[in-house]
Amino acid sequence: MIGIPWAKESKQYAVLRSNAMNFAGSELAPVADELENTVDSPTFWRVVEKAADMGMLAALVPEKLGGEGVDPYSLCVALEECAVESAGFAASLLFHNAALVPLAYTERKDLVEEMSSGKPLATTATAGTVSMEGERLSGKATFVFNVLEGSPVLLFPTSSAGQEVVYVKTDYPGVGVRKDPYPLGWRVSSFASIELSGAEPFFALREFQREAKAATERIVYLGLAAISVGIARKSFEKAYEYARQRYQGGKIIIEHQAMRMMLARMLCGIEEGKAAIRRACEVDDLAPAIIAWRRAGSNACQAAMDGVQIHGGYGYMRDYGMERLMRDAKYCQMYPAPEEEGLLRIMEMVEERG
Amino acid sequence: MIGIPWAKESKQYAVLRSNAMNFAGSELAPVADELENTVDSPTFWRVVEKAADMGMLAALVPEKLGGEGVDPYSLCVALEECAVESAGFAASLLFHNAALVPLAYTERKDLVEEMSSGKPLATTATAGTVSMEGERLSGKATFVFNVLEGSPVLLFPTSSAGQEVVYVKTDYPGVGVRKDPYPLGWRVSSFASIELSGAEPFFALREFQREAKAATERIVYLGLAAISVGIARKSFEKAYEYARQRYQGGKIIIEHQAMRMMLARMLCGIEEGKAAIRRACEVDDLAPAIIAWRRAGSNACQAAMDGVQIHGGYGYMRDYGMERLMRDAKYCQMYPAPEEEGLLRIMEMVEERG
Amino acid sequence: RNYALPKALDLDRRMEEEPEYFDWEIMRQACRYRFLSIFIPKQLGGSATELMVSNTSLLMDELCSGCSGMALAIGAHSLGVAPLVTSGAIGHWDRILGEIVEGERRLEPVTMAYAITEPSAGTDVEEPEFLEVAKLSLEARRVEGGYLLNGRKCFISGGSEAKYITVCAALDKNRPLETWTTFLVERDMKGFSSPRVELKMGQRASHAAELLFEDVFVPDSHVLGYEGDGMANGILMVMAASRGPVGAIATGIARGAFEHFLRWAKTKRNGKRPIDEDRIRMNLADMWGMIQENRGLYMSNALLGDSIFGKVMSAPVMILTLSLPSFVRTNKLTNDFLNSRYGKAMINAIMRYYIKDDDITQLLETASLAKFSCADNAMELCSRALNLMGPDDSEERRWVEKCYRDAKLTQIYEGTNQLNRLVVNNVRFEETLKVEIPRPFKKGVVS
Amino acid sequence: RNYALPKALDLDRRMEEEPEYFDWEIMRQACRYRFLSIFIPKQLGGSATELMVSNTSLLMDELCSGCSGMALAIGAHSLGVAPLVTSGAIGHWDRILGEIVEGERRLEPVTMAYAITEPSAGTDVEEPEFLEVAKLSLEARRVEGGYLLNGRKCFISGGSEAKYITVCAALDKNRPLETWTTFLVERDMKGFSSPRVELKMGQRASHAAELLFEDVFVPDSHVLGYEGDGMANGILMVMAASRGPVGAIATGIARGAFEHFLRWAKTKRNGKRPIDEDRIRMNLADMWGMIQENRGLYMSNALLGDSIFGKVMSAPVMILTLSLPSFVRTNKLTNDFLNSRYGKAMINAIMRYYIKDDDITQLLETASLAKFSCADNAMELCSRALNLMGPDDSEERRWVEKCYRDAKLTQIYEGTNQLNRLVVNNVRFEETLKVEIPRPFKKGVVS
Repeated sequence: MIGIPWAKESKQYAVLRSNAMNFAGSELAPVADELENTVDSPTFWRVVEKAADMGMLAALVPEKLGGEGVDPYSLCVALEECAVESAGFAASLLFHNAALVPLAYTERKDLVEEMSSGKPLATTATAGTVSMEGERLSGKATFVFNVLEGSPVLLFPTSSAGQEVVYVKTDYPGVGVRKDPYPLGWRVSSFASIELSGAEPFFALREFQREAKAATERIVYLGLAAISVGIARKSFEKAYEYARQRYQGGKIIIEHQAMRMMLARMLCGIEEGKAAIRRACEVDDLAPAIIAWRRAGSNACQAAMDGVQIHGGYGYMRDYGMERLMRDAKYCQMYPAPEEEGLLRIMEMVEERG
Repeated sequence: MIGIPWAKESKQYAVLRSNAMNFAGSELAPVADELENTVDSPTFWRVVEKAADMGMLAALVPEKLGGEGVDPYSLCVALEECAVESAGFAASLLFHNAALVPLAYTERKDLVEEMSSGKPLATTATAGTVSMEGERLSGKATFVFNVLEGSPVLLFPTSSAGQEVVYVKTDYPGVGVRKDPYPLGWRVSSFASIELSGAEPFFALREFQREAKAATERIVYLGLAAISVGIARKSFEKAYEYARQRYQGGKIIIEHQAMRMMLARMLCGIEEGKAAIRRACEVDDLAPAIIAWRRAGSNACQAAMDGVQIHGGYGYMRDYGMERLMRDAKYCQMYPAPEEEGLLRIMEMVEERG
Repeated sequence: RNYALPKALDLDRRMEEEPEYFDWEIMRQACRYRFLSIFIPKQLGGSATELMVSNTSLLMDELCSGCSGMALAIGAHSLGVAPLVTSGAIGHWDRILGEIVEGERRLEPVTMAYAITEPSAGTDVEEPEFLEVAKLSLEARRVEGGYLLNGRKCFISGGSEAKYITVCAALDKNRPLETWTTFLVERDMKGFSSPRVELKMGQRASHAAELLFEDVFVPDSHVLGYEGDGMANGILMVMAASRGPVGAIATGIARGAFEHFLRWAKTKRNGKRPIDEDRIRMNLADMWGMIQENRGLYMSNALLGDSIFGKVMSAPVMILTLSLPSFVRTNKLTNDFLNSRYGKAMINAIMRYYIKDDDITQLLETASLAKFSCADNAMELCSRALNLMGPDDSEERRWVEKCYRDAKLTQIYEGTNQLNRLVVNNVRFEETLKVEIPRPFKKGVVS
Repeated sequence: RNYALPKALDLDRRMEEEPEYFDWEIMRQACRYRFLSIFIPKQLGGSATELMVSNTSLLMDELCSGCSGMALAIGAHSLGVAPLVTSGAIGHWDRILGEIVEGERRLEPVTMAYAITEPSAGTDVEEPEFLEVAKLSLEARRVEGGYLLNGRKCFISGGSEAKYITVCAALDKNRPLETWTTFLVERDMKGFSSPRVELKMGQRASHAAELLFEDVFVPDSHVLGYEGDGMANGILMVMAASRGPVGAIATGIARGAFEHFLRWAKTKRNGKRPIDEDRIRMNLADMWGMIQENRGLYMSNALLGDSIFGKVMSAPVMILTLSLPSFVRTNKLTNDFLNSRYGKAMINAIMRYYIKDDDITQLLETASLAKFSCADNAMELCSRALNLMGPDDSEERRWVEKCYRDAKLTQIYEGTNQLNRLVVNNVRFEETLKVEIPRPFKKGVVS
C-alpha cells in the first residue's frame, strides 16, 4: 500500500484488514467492471457468497443471534477495503448490514438467519418520507439500493406514536418499486425508489425504536465514511501510478508541481478521513459519525475529481476506470442526507445537550 | 464545555486536561488582553512561573534529565487548553518546549536545567535559512518568538556535513535581533527575526542531528495543530454565546440558518482537528503531524473568521476579543512553513518510501 | 494612491497606539484630487459626472489597492453625501454641498457621514423585513417645528470627524419600518456628540465612531425625503448606489495584496524566485482570475447605476434647476419651498419620472451581489497569499497581513454578506424586496 | 435548446448502451438555426457576423444550459472550421465552407473537426514549451507533392462524423515544435479511418473518436498556413478564439444545473419548499454570483476577440476578395495562386497588418483565464447543487447529476485547467508566451 505510515491498528483490526484486502483484491478487483455494467448478475451473487463466507452478511449482529458481533470499526475496515475495488459493492454490503442493526434489539434469531442468508440482500431506506398508520405504510422511500424481487427493506416511518422501525419486502402488496438503471454512482447495487401505499410490514420493532434508528443511522454514516476513504485511496493509487508513467513536458507528470500538490492533498484527505472515522467509532454518538462522513465524503469527491484531472482525457473515459470513482464518490456525499441537513442536526444535538 | 461529546480520553489525559483547563481559566483568561498589549510584562512572567510549577517548561524532556517526560499528546492537550484563552501564550510555551526536544539526545541535564528555569524562555527557529561553517553561523532566521535579552535559540543550520542542531543566545556577538512589535498574531510572544553573522553556538549536537530535527519539527507541527484546535474552540464558544443572546430579525441569531450553518461547521472543524491530532500522535512520523497541522490550522482560520462574521461589527473591534482569534489563527497556518511546502514534503516522504 | 502607499503601514501601526488619532492630511490630499465632491453635481461645483458610480468604484478600487483605511475615510464621506443627493433635498444642496466644494477648493476638508447602525441593530437596519422587528436605540420624537433625537448609533465610519451627518431614525421604536426617517444632523447641534472610537482590526485610517444623541433638536426642514421612507427610498436607494463601490473596495484590497504578492514572487531569495515554481504560477493565475471576476461584477453594476442616475442628472428640469444662479435657490422663499412638502413633491415627481422602481431594485440586486462576491474573493485571495508566503520576513508579507485584516471588514459593513445574499435572493428569486420611490405628497406617518 | 431539453436525458442514457450511436437529428436541427456556419464569413453564405466570438459564446452558453453534449457536437464542428478560417486559407473556403453552407441549407449537415490530442501528448500539444519535448504518435513525412501521415490522434470531438478534419502533425517527431504543421484532411482520403469512439462520463451526444492515419497522402495545397507555424499561429490562434467559448460552455452547463436546481428549490415537497429555508436562499445567491462572474469573464474575452477579428473581416481587401464571384476564386489559376506561397504571403500580410501579435496574445490570456475560471465555477456549482439536493427522487436531481458529469470535461479539454493557468501566468506575469503570426514567405522547415 502506497502512502504514509498508517497509525498502528491493534492486531485484531490488522488481521481483519488484511483479510478484507485479500478478498477485495482477489474476488472484487477482477470483476469490478463487470459488476458496474450488469446488475443482479451471477458474478455478483458469487462474490456475495464469498462475502457471506467471511461473515460480512451479519457482521454487526450479536453472536447470540447468530451474527459475528464485530464492532463498527471492524465493519468500517472491511468496507473501506472493499470500496477500494468496488464502492458500489461496498455500499451493497453496508446497506445490508445496516438493515440488520435493529435486530440486535430483539431476540429474533430467525429473522437474522432469514435476512442474512444471501439472496436477496436486505437493505436500509433512510431517505424519503414514510408514515405508518395502524400497521399500514404510506409514502415514498428514495435512494434505496439492493432492491430486487423480495428484498427485505428496513424503514423508519413516523406514526402517531412517534418513531417506528419496520421491515417490508419489495414484493408485498402495496409496495411499488420504481427502478432507475442510471444512477450517478454505485451502479453495482440495484437503485430504486419505493412507493408505499398501504403495505404491511412483516416485522415491526416494539421497543427501543429511537435507539435502533440512531444505531442504524450511525452505522450508515460510519460505513459511508469508510467507503469514501476506500474511494480516495483508489483514486490516489491510480493517479499516483499514472503520474509516474505518463510523460508530459519532458518529464513524468508527477514531477510537475500541479500534480504533486493534487496528490499530496489526496493523501491528506485520506488520513483525515481515517482519523475522523477512528475517533467517531470510539464514542457511541451520532454527531461524530456525521462529522466523519462529511469530511471523508468531501475528501473522496475531491480526490476522485483530482484523480480524473491528473488522468486528463483518459480520466474522463469509462474504459480507464477513473471516472467511476468520481461518480461513486458523489453518492457518498449526497446520501443519506444533504450535507447541510447533517450540519443542522449536529447543531440540534448540541443545543439539546445545553 | 459546549459541544459534542468528546471521544473518551484515558484517565491520564483527562486529568491533565482538567488541570490545564483550570490553569488557563484561572491564570490566563483574566490577563489575556493585558498580555496581548504588552510584551515581557511582569504579568507575563507571573503566568510563566505558574506554568513552570505545572511542569510545562520541561514537559517533553525525559525524566532522567530532570523533565516531566510526557508524551506529545499530553503536550498537545495542555497547549490546546492554554490556547483557548491565549494562543500567543500557548505558542510561547510550544516554542520553548520544542527547543528542548534535541536535548533528549544528550546527557546534558545542566542545559535542561538552565533552559527550563523560566526567564528568559528558550525558543525554536525553524523558518529562514541558516548555515554553519566551522562553528560559525550565518544567515537569517525568521518568525522567531520568545525573543528577549539572552534567550536560547534552537537553530537547524546546514553545513558541509549536512544537518546541524545548535543553540545560540540572542545576546551573543554576531547575533542581530530585529524585533517587530506588530505581527499579525501571537502578540503575547516577542516576535523578531534574527540575523546571524559569524555567531558561535553555545551548544551543538554531535549525533542524531537528523532525528533531533525531525522530532522537534514534529512537536512544532503537533503543537500548532493543538493551538489551532484551542482557537477554534474559543471561536465557537464566543460565537455560540453571542448568537444566543443577540437579536436580529426578531429572533436570537442562532435561529437564523446562516448562523447555524457556520456554527455547525465550526464544530465539525474542531472535531476534525482533534481526530487528526490524536491519530498523528499515535505514530512517530512527521507526515501525519503535518496533515494534522494543515487541517487544524485551516479549520481554525475558518472558525475564527466565521466567529468574527457572526459577531458582525463587534467582531471586528479589538475590545470584543474576537478579532484576536482571527489574527492568531492565521499564524498557526502560516508557520512553520507555507502549506504548499508542507504538501511537497509529504510527497517527498511518500516517494522516498516507494 | 501614490500618497497612501508609503504611509499606510506606519499609520496602521500608529493607530494601535493612538486609536483616536485622525490623519487630516489624508483628507487634504483627497481635496487636491477633488475626491470629496465625487457625488456632488457639476452644477454645484462638484466633480460628479454621468459616470458617477463607475468613477466612484474605480476610485475605490484604486485607492484601496494603496490603503483601504484611507479610502474608507474618503468613501464614508461620499456615503454621507449620498442620501442628501439621492433624496433630492435640493433645498440643502447649495449650503452644504457648496460648503464641501468650497472646503475642497481651500484644502480645508468638510466631511459628512451616514449613520445607520445601532448598538443592537446592525443587519436589522439594512433590510425592511428585519427593520420591522428591530430593537432600536435611537428615536426621533415629534415636537413643535421638528424632532428631538435621543439614543445612540455605533460603528459610524467617519462619524467622529463629519460636520454633517445623515442619520436614520425611527419616529416610533415600536413601528420602526413604518416610521424610519432620514435626518440631516449637524455636528454643532446641541446634544450631539461622538464620545468614542473603536480600535478596528483593519481599515484603521478611518474611525468607527459611536454617536450619542441627547435631546438633539432637528428642525422639519432637515428631514430628507419623507417621514417613513427612510428604508425603501433611503437606505435601499443609497445601498443600491454604494454596495457596488464596496465591491470595488474589496477588489482594491485584493489587488493591493496581489501586487505585493507578485512583487514577492518575483524577488529572489536564496538564489531563486518563488515564481519559478509552477505552484506559485498557478496560484498567480487563480488570484488574477479572482480579480477579473470582481472587476466584471462591480463594473457591470456601476454601468447599470450610471445609466439610471445619469437619466436624472441629465434631465432637462434638473439641469434647469441646478443651472439657476445659486442665490435663487438659497433665497429664503425658494429654499422654504424646496424644503416644503410641495417642493419635495416636485423633486419626487421628477425622480419617479426618471427612475423606475424596477431599475433601482435591479441595481440593488447587482450591487449586493457584487458586494458579497467581491468581498469573499478578496478575503480568499489575501488568505491564500499569506499561506503561500508563510513565515517570510518581508515587507510584502506585512502588507498582505494588513490587507487580510482590511478585507475582513468588507464582508461585514454595508450589510453582512449573509444579508446581501438574502437581498439577491429576495429580489431575484422570490421578488419579495423592492426599492420604492414614494409618490409625491406621501403623508407623514406620525402627525 | 428547446430541442435539446426534452431529449437530453434520454440520449445520455442511450449512449451508455450504444456508445457508437450518433444522433444526426441534432445536427439537422443545428442546420435549421444555421449554427454550423457561425464561423463562416457572410460573403460565403455563412452566418458569421462581426460579433462572431460573442455570438459563439452566447450560443454555447445557451445550448449548454440545455445539453452540453449536443452543444459540443456543434461546437466541435466550429472548432474544426476555425483553423481553416484563421489560417486564411482562402483557396479552400469556397469549396469546403461552401459545402458546409450548402449542406446546412439542405439540412444535410457537413461537419468538420480539429484533431490535436495524441495518445501520449495531451497537454504537450497545447503549449510551445511542452510541444518541444513531446512524444508524438502522428508524423507527416514529406513526399513528392505532399505528405504522408502515419499515426494516431485520440479523443477527437466529432472526429468520427466529420467530413473534413484539420489535423496538427509534426513533420519530424524529434523536432515537434519547429515542424508542427496544420493539415486539412478529408475523410475519404485513403488510409484514414476512425476506428473507435469512447464512452465518456458526460457530454455524450458528441463522440470522442480515435483517428488512425495509415499512409494518408495529403497534398501540398492542404497545408493550412506554413510548415512549422502550427503552434504559434495555429493552435494558439485557434485557442485564443475558442477557449473563451469553452468558458461559455461551462457557464451554460452551470446555468442549466442552476435552473433545474431553482425549479427544485421552488417545488413543494411534504408541504414546504426548499427555498423557504434561508440556507437554500444563500446558496442560490452564491450560485447566481458564480454565474455572473462567469458571464463577465467570457463576455469580456469575447468582446475583445470580436474587436480583433472584426478588424480583419471588415478590412477592405478582405471584403473585396470575398465579394468576388465565387468562380473567380475557384478558377484553377486563382485557386492555385491562393494555395501557393505567394497567395499565402498575401493573406499573411493582410493578417499581420490587421491583427497585432500583442492583441491576439492578450486574447489568448483572457480566453485561458475565462476557460479555467468558468470551468471551476461550473464544477463547484453543480457539486454544491447535488449536495443540497441529496438523496432526492426528482427529475431535477437527475439533470444536475448529468451536469455534474458534463462539467468535468470543461476542466480537461482545450488544455487542462492547469495548463491554462500556466498560460495566463506566462503571458501576463512572465511574458514568456506569445502568439505569432508568421512573416510572409516564411520558409518551410523541412524542405
